[in-house]
Amino acid sequence: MKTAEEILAAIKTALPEAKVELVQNPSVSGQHSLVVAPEDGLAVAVFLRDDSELALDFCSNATGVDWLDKETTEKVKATEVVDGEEKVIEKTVKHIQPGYLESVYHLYSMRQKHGPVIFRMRTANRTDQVELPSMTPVWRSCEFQEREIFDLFGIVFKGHPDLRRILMWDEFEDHPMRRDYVDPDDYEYEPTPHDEVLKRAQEHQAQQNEAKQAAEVTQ
Amino acid sequence: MNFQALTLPEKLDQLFVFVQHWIMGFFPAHWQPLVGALVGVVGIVASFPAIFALTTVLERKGLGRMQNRLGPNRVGPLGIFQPVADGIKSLTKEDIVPVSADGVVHFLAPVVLVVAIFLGYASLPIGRNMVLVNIDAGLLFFFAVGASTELSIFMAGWSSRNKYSLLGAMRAVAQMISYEVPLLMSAIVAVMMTGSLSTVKIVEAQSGFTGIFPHWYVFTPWGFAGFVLFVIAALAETNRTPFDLPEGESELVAGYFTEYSGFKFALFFLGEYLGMMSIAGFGITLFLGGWGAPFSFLNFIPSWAWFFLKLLAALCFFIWLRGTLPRLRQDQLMNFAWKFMLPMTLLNLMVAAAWRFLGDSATGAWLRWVLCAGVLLLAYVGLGRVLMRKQRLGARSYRYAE
Amino acid sequence: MIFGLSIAFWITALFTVAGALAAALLKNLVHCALSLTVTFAGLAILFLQLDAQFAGFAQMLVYIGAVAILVVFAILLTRGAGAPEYRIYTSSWLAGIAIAAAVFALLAWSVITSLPAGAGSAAPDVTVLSIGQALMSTYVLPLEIVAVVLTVALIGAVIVAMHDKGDAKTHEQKGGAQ
Amino acid sequence: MSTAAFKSYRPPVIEPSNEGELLEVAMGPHHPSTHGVFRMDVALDGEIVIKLKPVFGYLHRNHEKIAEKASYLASMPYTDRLDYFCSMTNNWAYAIAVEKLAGIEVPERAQYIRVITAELTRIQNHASAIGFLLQEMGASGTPLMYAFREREKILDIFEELSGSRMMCNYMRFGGCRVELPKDWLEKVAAIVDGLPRFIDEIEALLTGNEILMARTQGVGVLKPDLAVNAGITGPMLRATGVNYDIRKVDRYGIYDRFEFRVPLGDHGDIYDRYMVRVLEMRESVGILRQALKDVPAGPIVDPKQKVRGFRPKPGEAYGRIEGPKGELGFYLISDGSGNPYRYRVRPPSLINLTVLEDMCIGQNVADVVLTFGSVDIVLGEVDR
Amino acid sequence: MLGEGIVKGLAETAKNFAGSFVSKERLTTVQYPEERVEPIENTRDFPFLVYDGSDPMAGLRCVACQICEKECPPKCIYITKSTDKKPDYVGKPQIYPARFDIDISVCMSCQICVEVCPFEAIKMDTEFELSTTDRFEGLILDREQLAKSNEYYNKIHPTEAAEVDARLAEEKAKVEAKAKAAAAAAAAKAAAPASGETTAKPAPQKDPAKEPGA
Repeated sequence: MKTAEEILAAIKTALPEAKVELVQNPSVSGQHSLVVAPEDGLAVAVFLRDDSELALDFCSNATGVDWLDKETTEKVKATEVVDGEEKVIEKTVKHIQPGYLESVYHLYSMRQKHGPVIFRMRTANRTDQVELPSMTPVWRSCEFQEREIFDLFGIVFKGHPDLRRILMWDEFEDHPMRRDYVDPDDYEYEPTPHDEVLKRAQEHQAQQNEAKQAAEVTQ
Repeated sequence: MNFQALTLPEKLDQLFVFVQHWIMGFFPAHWQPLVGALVGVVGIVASFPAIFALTTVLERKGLGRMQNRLGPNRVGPLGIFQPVADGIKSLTKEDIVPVSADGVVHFLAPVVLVVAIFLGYASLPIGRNMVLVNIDAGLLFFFAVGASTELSIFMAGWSSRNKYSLLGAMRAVAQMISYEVPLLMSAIVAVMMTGSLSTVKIVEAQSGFTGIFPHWYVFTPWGFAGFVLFVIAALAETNRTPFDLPEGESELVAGYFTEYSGFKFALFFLGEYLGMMSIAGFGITLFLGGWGAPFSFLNFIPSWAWFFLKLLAALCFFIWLRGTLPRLRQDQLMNFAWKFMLPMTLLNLMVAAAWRFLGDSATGAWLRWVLCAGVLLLAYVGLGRVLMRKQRLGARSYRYAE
Repeated sequence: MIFGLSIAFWITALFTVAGALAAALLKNLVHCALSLTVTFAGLAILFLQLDAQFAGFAQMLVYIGAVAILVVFAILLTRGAGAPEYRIYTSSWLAGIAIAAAVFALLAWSVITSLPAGAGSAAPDVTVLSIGQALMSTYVLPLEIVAVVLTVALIGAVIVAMHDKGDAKTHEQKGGAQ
Repeated sequence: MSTAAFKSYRPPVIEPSNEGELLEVAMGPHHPSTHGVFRMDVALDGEIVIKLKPVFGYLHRNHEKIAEKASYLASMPYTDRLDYFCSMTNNWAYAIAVEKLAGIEVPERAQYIRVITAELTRIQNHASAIGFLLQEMGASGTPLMYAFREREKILDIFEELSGSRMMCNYMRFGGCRVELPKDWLEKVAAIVDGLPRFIDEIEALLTGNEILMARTQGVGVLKPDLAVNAGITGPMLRATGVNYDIRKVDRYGIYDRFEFRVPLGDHGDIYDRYMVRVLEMRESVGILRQALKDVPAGPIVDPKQKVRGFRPKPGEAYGRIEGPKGELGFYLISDGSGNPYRYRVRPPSLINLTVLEDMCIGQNVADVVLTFGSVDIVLGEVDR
Repeated sequence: MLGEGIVKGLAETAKNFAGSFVSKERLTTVQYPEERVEPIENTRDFPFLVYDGSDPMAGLRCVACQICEKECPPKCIYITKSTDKKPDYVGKPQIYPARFDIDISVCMSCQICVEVCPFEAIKMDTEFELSTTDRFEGLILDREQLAKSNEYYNKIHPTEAAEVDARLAEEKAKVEAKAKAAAAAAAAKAAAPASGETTAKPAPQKDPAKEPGA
């Protein structure tokens, strides 16, 4: 089994234009991953699958990860002219690292019996540019898993043959696995001591009733 | 015949006949045939559903035992009143008719089914002198009436307006029509040998004994083959495992009676079991000597008891099969009917004819035995092999990776 | 006895005619077919009343067991089970009446000419056995010819209905992505 | 960047015959043969399947979200409920993933117990899978009842060990939860001794049965290359002839210490799936015999492991095992807090369903039910 | 082939049929209300609260630390802390649960609460016949319903309870020794003229080893 670095080198030699980076995994598991630019995703995937030495013919796991916008504060020393004097002032600068959605593929080789090679792609942001190339044409096993990512995370896979919701119902609107997903408050009421839920449900019900009444009035 | 003049076993044997005559005696002469028929009908209508009730318990308990379970045992001692409970339940259950169903046909279907099946019992000899109508063409009557059950099944499936029902009904009808041919053909050998379509005559033809062994048709090569083929075709005719695809719950929910509930469902259930019993009864009549005793020294037991014992045994066999076998697929079922059953029954006809013409002289008897058995066995093995090989079926060996 | 005929006959006849009428007048084709079955059953019973057991049972076996089923299958396979809008009274009713009258006349003529001399004389005792013997001796050639014709028809039907094997070919779509 | 043509797998396309229209049947969600709430939208041409779309999610409870809101330990009982037939192996897979993430060592004794429980789980799962398959075939539940009879013994053993028959919640990060009860190993040995007889019984009842052969041989065929590409794992993959058993490949736990073989089929049809399961049960009995012989003494859980306040260092790990139904994997991302940042289950049941359409197209409806049954899924895991 | 398989299968079911009349192995049904399976010691169903002594409410070991409430995966435990304190089984004043409800319609019997409890106060019951006609209130067990004596615990889980008792006894001995030492020290201090009050604040109980079997 090649190390992640060697695989990266192999990709670089085979596909010189491909933008691939290595992301180290600080955990003891030592499963480092390759981050591939979405536009090169398909080519790299095909290479990984069809290369005779790597032969990563088995995509075991495909999943999404949601990384929220990260706010980092940094203390910056700057010299500023204050009252005609040059002073060194410490300022905290806020950086907002835009969040992104990520699709992660765990690749193994059934022929060579090695793995995993972790293959990731990242969207530009979490809101409107959420398209990634689908790996389903390369590995059929991604078919349902990508549908699931689409359903639960909202990543739109281009080239997926049948991109529909899979676990949630078709009319469902949000993507529940996103980190900032808020539970709806229209639970069916079951009188448990979950008073919070009860309160929210009752409020919701009241709102609904009001809306209904308002609708009736307007009619 | 004078009842008093008979010996005790004979009295027992003719008990029901004399009861019938005794009741008839109360009525003026020109009413007597009608009353006699009515008494007979009442007897059949009372006894076979009772056996049906018994069979349901037996089936559930037997299946339970085969599956290491107890089966129903809560209603009454050993659960024997389970059918009563089931009956009350199905009577009190809401009778649901789908909105889009064709009400009249939906209602008529179970009724027609049960009536047609009951009609079949008319020519079934359940004991010495115990047949409702002894007609020349008794067997033909049975098959004619049996054929009309298909229509009620179609009615049920079609009127329910349900895809599963319709599919189930189509399957059932196709299956019953296909298997009617081998059923008839396998029964014909017995007719050929007896030279009569009369069920009574067929039984009488088998009533002799050699030593202690009876002259049942099943103990001849053609009879045995005919019997096996008849049983298979009967299983298919009555939609029993392994031919129970019309109601194959894993695909079709409940087949043609998916949309039936309450008492109509119970009627279907009843019809199914009555059909099973009547066909088993005819199988017994044709090949197992009807009401004849299996050994000459057991002749003292009344003939009707023998009939019912054999019927019970046949039902147990049906249950046993149900507990063991998975079901076939529609196309395999059809293939089996046309590619295996039909050639085998045709061959069996020829074998039976040969048997008849080879005669039963001392040397001929031995020769025809070997010849007929050999031909049938050869055909069975050959045809079976060919069919299995053609579908590439067979035992397999498996390899291992270390 | 009414007009020298038994009550049973009248009941059966009533059912037979009612079935026939229903078969002609009902809107739903499946209902028509089912009504036709009632007619068939009535006819079979009429045969039995005449002590023609074989004919009666054969009527039941063939017409109820097979023809009726064939009819309903044909209806289902060709038109679906819905109740299409048909007008019962069509413009060609004149022709219909003419044909019906012709058929009736033909039947009546054959019945009248074949009546035995003395009405009510005992019917000849026709048992299944005698029919069988007649079929196997006197009429063996016609029987065989009919059998051959029917077999040919059967085989022909199978060939016509045989699935064109080329249709159900599976196309495995492989390679050449997007 | 454009890519050259590469091999891609899609379900076969059948041209419907021109006679009549297609019949669309929704098999499920309430259908006797769907193992729970599962729907197959089937388009039929006569009785031939032209199109089949599996629809699920009826049992969806967002297990992953629940786990991301709960502590690492609190997810352990939820893993029981994924594939409720195999809670022990589910526990193990999760434990392996966490152990990889945090670098926890598992004591020897716990390893042996894990193997024993996992192999018992495999046997009972395969037995019931065969039972359900035959149920689908209309065998009045007899094989299922025999399977349940044996399964009951195994579940009793599990109850003695963990307190619960099905929801064992037995494994912990770095070992197992409780010490073995007295005489437990002897009881297991007694049960294991009885198992070959049970497998013989099932085989006598089924393997040679002509009807079973007719129903299963050549039906629901899966080609090995498609199986690999579609990520099929477990007995279904090995029935196609691909030699891939994670017990052999990853040698997780202590599977490298046991002698066992991996049965492979050559046809990839339902019969092969059935036989591979039967043969795997036999191999599992072999593993159990070896494992039971030398269970060492010692601690059952890494004594350094805390019950509360488990906070692995940031990072991620993917741990997988050969579950009875296929590769069961857990993918965890830790951000250093007490609950996982990302928790993902790789459900073998769901992914094995990918090829259901491929296997069913062109077949009879009756075979759809069988093919579906031979995949051996549990909806609790498919829907999560 | 050719039917042998079917015959073999028939023989197998016949064997089971016959066997069911003679062998317990082939008739495994236990007819539940009348017959019962032997209780299995490790069985767990729903949690209960252990109390010592005779008064259930006074003897509750629970100190309302709310760890179980927090750790409970389905969140079926509801605890309200008391505002006052009362002596626990070692006589030390402790907060007690003013309300301790478990919604057993939500509880999934996972035993996490037992594992995380540092006070051996919550244990798993083996009682499973808890059906009620009221599916809401009837399935929320309050602390009165949940409290069960240590003797009961000893009865249903003898091995585990013995270990727990031993551990607690050890703790108690330790605490008492400490208290004694503290008292002695206090006495010694009291002998000295100065400060009066040093409450013998017993150290909070250490987290006892969690795996009951370890």
